[in-house]
Amino acid sequence: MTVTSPADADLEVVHARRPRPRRGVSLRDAGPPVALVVVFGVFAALSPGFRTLSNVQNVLDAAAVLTVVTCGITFVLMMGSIDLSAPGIMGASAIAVALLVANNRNDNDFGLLGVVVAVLLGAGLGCLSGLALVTLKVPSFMTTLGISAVGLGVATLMFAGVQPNVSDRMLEGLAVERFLGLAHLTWIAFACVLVGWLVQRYSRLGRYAFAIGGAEEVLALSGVRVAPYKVAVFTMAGAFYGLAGVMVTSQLGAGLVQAGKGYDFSAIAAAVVGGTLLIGGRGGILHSAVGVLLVTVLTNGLVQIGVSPYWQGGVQGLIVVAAVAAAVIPQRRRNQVTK
Amino acid sequence: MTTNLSRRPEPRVPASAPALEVRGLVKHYPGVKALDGVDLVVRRNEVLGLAGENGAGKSTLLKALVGLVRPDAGEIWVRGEKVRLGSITDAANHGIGMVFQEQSLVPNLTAAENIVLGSEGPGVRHGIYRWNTLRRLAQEQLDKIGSHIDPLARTDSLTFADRQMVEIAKVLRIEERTSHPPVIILDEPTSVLESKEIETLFTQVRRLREFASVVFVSHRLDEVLDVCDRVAVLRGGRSVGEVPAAEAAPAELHRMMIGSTGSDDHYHGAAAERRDEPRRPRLVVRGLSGRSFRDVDLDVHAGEIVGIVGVHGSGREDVCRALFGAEPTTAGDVVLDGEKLDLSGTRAACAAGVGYVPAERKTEGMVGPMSVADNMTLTKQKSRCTGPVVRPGKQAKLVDGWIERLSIRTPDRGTAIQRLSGGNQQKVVLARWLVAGDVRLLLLDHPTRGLDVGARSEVYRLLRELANQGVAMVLLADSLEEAIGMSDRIVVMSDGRATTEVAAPTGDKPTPLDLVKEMV
Amino acid sequence: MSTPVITTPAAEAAVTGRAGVGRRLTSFMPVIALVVLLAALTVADPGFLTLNSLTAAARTSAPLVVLAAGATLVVLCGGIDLSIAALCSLATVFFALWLPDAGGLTTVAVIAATAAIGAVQGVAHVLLRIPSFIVTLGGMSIFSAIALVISDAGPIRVVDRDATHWLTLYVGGVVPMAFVVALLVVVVVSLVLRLTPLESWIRATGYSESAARLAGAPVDVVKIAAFTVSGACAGLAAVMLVSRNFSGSPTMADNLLLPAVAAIVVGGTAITGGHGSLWRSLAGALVVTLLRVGLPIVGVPSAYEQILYGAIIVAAVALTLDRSKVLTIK
Amino acid sequence: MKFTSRHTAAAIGVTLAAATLTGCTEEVGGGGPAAAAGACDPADVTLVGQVRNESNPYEAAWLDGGDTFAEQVGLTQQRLTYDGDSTRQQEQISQLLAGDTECLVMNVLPNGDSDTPPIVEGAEEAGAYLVTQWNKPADLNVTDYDYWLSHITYDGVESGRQIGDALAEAIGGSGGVIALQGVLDTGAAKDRFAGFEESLAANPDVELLDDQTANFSRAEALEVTKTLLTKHGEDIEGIWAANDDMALGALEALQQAGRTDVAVVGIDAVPDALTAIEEGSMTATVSSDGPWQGGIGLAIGYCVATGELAAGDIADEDRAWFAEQFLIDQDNVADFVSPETTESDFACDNLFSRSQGAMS
Repeated sequence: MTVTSPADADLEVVHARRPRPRRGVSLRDAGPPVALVVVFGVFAALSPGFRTLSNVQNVLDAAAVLTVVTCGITFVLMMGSIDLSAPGIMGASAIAVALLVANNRNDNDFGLLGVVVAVLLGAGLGCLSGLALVTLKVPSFMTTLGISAVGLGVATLMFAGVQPNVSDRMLEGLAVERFLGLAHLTWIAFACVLVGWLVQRYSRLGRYAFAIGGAEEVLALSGVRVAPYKVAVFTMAGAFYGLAGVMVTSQLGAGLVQAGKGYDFSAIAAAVVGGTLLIGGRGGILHSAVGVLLVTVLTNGLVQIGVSPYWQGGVQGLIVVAAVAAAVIPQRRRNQVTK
Repeated sequence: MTTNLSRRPEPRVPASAPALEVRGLVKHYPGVKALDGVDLVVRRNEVLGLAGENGAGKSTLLKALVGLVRPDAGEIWVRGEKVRLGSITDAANHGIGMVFQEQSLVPNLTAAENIVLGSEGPGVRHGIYRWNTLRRLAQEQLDKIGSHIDPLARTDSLTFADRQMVEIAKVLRIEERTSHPPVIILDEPTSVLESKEIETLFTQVRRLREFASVVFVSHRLDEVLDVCDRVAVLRGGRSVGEVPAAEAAPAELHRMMIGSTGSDDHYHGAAAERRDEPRRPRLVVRGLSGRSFRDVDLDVHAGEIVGIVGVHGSGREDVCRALFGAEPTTAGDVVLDGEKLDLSGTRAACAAGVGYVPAERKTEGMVGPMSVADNMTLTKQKSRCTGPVVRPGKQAKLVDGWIERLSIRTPDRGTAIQRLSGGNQQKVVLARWLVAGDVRLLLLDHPTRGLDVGARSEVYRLLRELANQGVAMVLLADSLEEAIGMSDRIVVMSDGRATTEVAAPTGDKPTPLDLVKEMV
Repeated sequence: MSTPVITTPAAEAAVTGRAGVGRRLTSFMPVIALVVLLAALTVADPGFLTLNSLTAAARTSAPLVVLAAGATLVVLCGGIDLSIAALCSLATVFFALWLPDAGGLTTVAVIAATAAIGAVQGVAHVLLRIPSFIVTLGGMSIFSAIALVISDAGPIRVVDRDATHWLTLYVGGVVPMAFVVALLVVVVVSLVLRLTPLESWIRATGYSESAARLAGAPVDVVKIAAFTVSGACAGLAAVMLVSRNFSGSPTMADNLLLPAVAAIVVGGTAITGGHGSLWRSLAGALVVTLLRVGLPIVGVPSAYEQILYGAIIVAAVALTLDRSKVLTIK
Repeated sequence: MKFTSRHTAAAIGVTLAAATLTGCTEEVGGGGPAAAAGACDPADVTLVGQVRNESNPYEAAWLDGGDTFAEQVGLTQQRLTYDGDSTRQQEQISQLLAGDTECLVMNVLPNGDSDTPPIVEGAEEAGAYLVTQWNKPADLNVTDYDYWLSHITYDGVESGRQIGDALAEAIGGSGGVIALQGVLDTGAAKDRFAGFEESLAANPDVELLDDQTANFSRAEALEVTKTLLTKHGEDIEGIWAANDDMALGALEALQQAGRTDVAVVGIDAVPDALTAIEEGSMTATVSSDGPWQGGIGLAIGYCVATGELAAGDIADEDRAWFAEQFLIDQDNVADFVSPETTESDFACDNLFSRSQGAMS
């Protein structure tokens, strides 16, 4: 999918009468942050419970896992691919880490090394979906769906009927101990956003992922072999999911096969709300981080103002659609292609 | 063979060896021999023109030169050294680079990144971008061609001409890979540029000659002769000769390309036949305004071809699209044959007998993977249906009829249109509006873009015939010459307004210079 | 009109052989995949290949076939419909709620309602120019919410079974009626497409929306229609589920989303649009059904079952996808 | 190609029409059941245990119990899981029933109340011996069926009340509590909460601050509890959870919030909960002995299938009954840490020994 349709090109040529080459962030990126501020303001006005400091901490803590998952998925979306493998990879890494650190199932006590292995397991599974994409030429929608099932299977195998409970102080501490009022996990999420942003801005991998979403064929014509970068992006996404699985295990104190349930679509929704569109070549980590906050604030706020839990999903769905509509309507053109 | 190209230089003297030499290059595709023993020499510090019709093997040859196509037989020598070019990177390492016909820039990266893409060198260390170095590298490239583009601007925010400059700056990066002067291939660099931009480009090409060899490919023979030192001609996958540009005339080149004498002035041939009687106005546009144009007035009579000329940004493309309902309007009245034309969408326009041939044939004009028959009957369902039901027999008869009438060369009507050559594709697109026999107004946005001389002639002839049958046409021509040759009247647009109207009856045509004066 | 004089004897790159054996083979790949899978299951458990067992599998597959068939239309137009499963769940609730009042008309009413809901999504997609992925992702959560609220988050028993009894019959004593209905949907929709300009419009929209629009194809109407049919199919699938489960529940079909999308892709329909067909989705749905029920029944442990499922759907897509018709693999 | 497809399509259409005209029948192949009296060779019996998933310790233990029984009679149990997906459960059952059903014994955990009727009817039609556990609509009577041998459950009202009382006692008879409900669509969740409400009525000083569903899930319970903790803060002195998984999720939330003063109760006696009770972080749970459940269902079916027990001889009060359960707190937790089933539990004359009476 090429982003700039010929009609686009024409449009730009027209604007070029007043040449205004753009360097950085454009105005259209301002929507999601503004929406975040507005939504936050509305909830703060409506609910006294919402505007407490402890609730803000709670929101940030609650956003931690989704943030890490979204960091991974953002790179995949930037390439114009899609990734549904988060539930499987998170499940596998959650069980793996629970079995590798001090636990009630075996005598392992690898501590941090266990965490690293679990993240590597995630990266390995992500790598598999990337490889299937570039070697078998199967769309990422299916390879990642398949890998998700494989991950769940691997997780169930390791689970073997007995829940592994974590007794590792370090891992448990991540969710419990706080620094500046926020759980360590939340700081890990911050670190992931920072790392993600650095990768996106300063690494060849990140820039190429962005370029692949923009015009994949051009990279090939410029002598760049695209396939390794695609595999690398899926691998990196897998590593992020692996880390997210570890974080869930830390929060729950136990390895659960279902650790990643539902994170695939919530992460995509968060990224899209933040402005990382599915066509690729747009958005980025910071956009997605804003999207995650927006979604989390919504979830929390709706509970705080007492919206029935049944309606919460629906309200979120509406807001996702509305957010995207608000973003695209100003740029609407006739004869525009919307997939 | 009219040349001595097949002479093998022996012994090899690297110092005087040509920059690039091709010997007996052969490439088969299933069912067709794209290259049938091509020989070519590119000397140092020269601009070599490459001419040939579509299907003559130009693009295959160019692809072979940059490693995108692996030839079945033949040799490629670079500066006296036989090479194997397995990939575009190989070619770049040997100092051969190409500016592709369709711009090959990543729209969402900065100009600097595009310039160094794939050969970042010191701009990227261990996979980490060093933006300052990167910008400096890009700046160096831009300085070479004297461009003042901000290297850190996003590419999609640049003008088309600027992007072409970025493209050239990018190709010049191959200098960094080799100590020798590079060979730069420009494939149809002018096909979407306006005349002023073309001038800038030519200046750059002449400048390139100072330190590089250039292979210049264009369908516009006058351009080729203008900028090149020498022109080599391909026909049917073979080299059929070469001429020094200074001595050659377009007619001679054309003859070599098609193998027989063709008319240099293919615009007028058919025009002479047309009945030149006054007709009633068919399209009346008053005060049409939209995003990029204001207060446009336009009259087109039945059987008349009105050309609109203007530089990029004049808004002429948008006027054209607006008349087809594909671009929103804010004000204005459009009347077609006395009835108000509904501009709300393309469906309404089609129903009213308006047809549109988009400039971007591949993405907007046709549905590539679908068959010739389906592409031809996509618009006018009545032509193939009884009630809501498609009658395959009826469709087949209709489509076969038009394939024959327009001499569309296709294995059969079920062939995917993307497998046809450009000219035949365009004929199918035109036929789409003709099958129902109810077209009253045709809007032609660069109908001959990317077509070779022969195909162009056929399209011109077809348009003339349609005009004689009373179809009104608005033409956005590929070149001023085309506009002058084809049009009965020419409207000049500038900055979104229709500024002047110039009559261009047969026998009293304005010159390009007259128009350029009005355009600026 | 006269024939143009100038003829150029240029080599035509277009002249290539007609559909060769290879291409024919690719178009039958979904069926081949189905047969191979069936053979593999039979090898694993010879008792699997019995009439009863195949009948049960056919009956089981019916709702999935219908869901996939509807969504295939949207995919052919280049979009995607993620709301089918949630809409189907909502429809089971509608059915259970309306049955006491509407009686025999309930089926029609439910299908009409879901068709209307599908149309609304289509209109939102077309008018607001929001990507279908987002519209239907939003729709998915909105429909789930509505279903939860109107059903009070619980299943609703369907006591009067007369309205759905016909779906539990067997045609000719062997073929489950639900499967016959599913087949009919596939056949009727396919025939309508083939016999009218709809097919070329849909394909043109899927392959190249802007070209289709500039050729005057009614792109917007076609897309809305695709979403409408997809919605109607979700309603029909819901009736099938109710006939099987004797109840409506706000989450009943939720887990059918990914299998339905998998069925479409396993059938070889390009997720990017244009290329594909309903019969491919039929074959794909049967493959997915066999995987869902067949693997555990022949005794594959649940952990390995998931791994196999993942591996097999990827392999199946690798087999069935006609790459000559799909330009970019994202 | 086009034309071939067209003709194929037409052919299919005609065939279908013809088939439709030939007429429809009620069912496929095979004869109906004669009577629910088994005369199967013990070696021919097929044992099937079906639960939601093996990634849940309680349900994994259930299947293991089934394996233990199967081993006891020299057979193997086919383990089926449907991932908490009602549709998939039905699909598996109908596929299973399409096979050889003559000596088929199924011990099934229906996903929700509404999933039970189609399973029961399918089994009845195919003549497969069925025992269901936990979920059953109240108005569906086991005695109306021949092959549905028994429905076993625990008195949810009783367990909900027991842990409710234990919770009240743990917080000293007064204070604010929150409740985490299970999947609302299940009888178990409803009964347990009803029992808790009874307990609340009996302890008027205990105030229910909030009740939310966490769908029997540990992860959801963690999130819900976190939010409720910020909402109600120090007011929360106790947490009532409809199962142990949610109780454990709540414990994590408490730990992350740095709260150690909140009493937590659950139901199911999963190993982690027992550990937590031993450690003192959790107050109480109620046993529901998964391994026994996994075995007993198969045992009932096996005894009938082999003719050792005539279906007609099962007393009506043993067709739908409450199994014995125990409140587990710190005092008696040691007795339950490793639940074991003995061979005699599954002897054909001892099948209903754990009955606490018929379901009302």
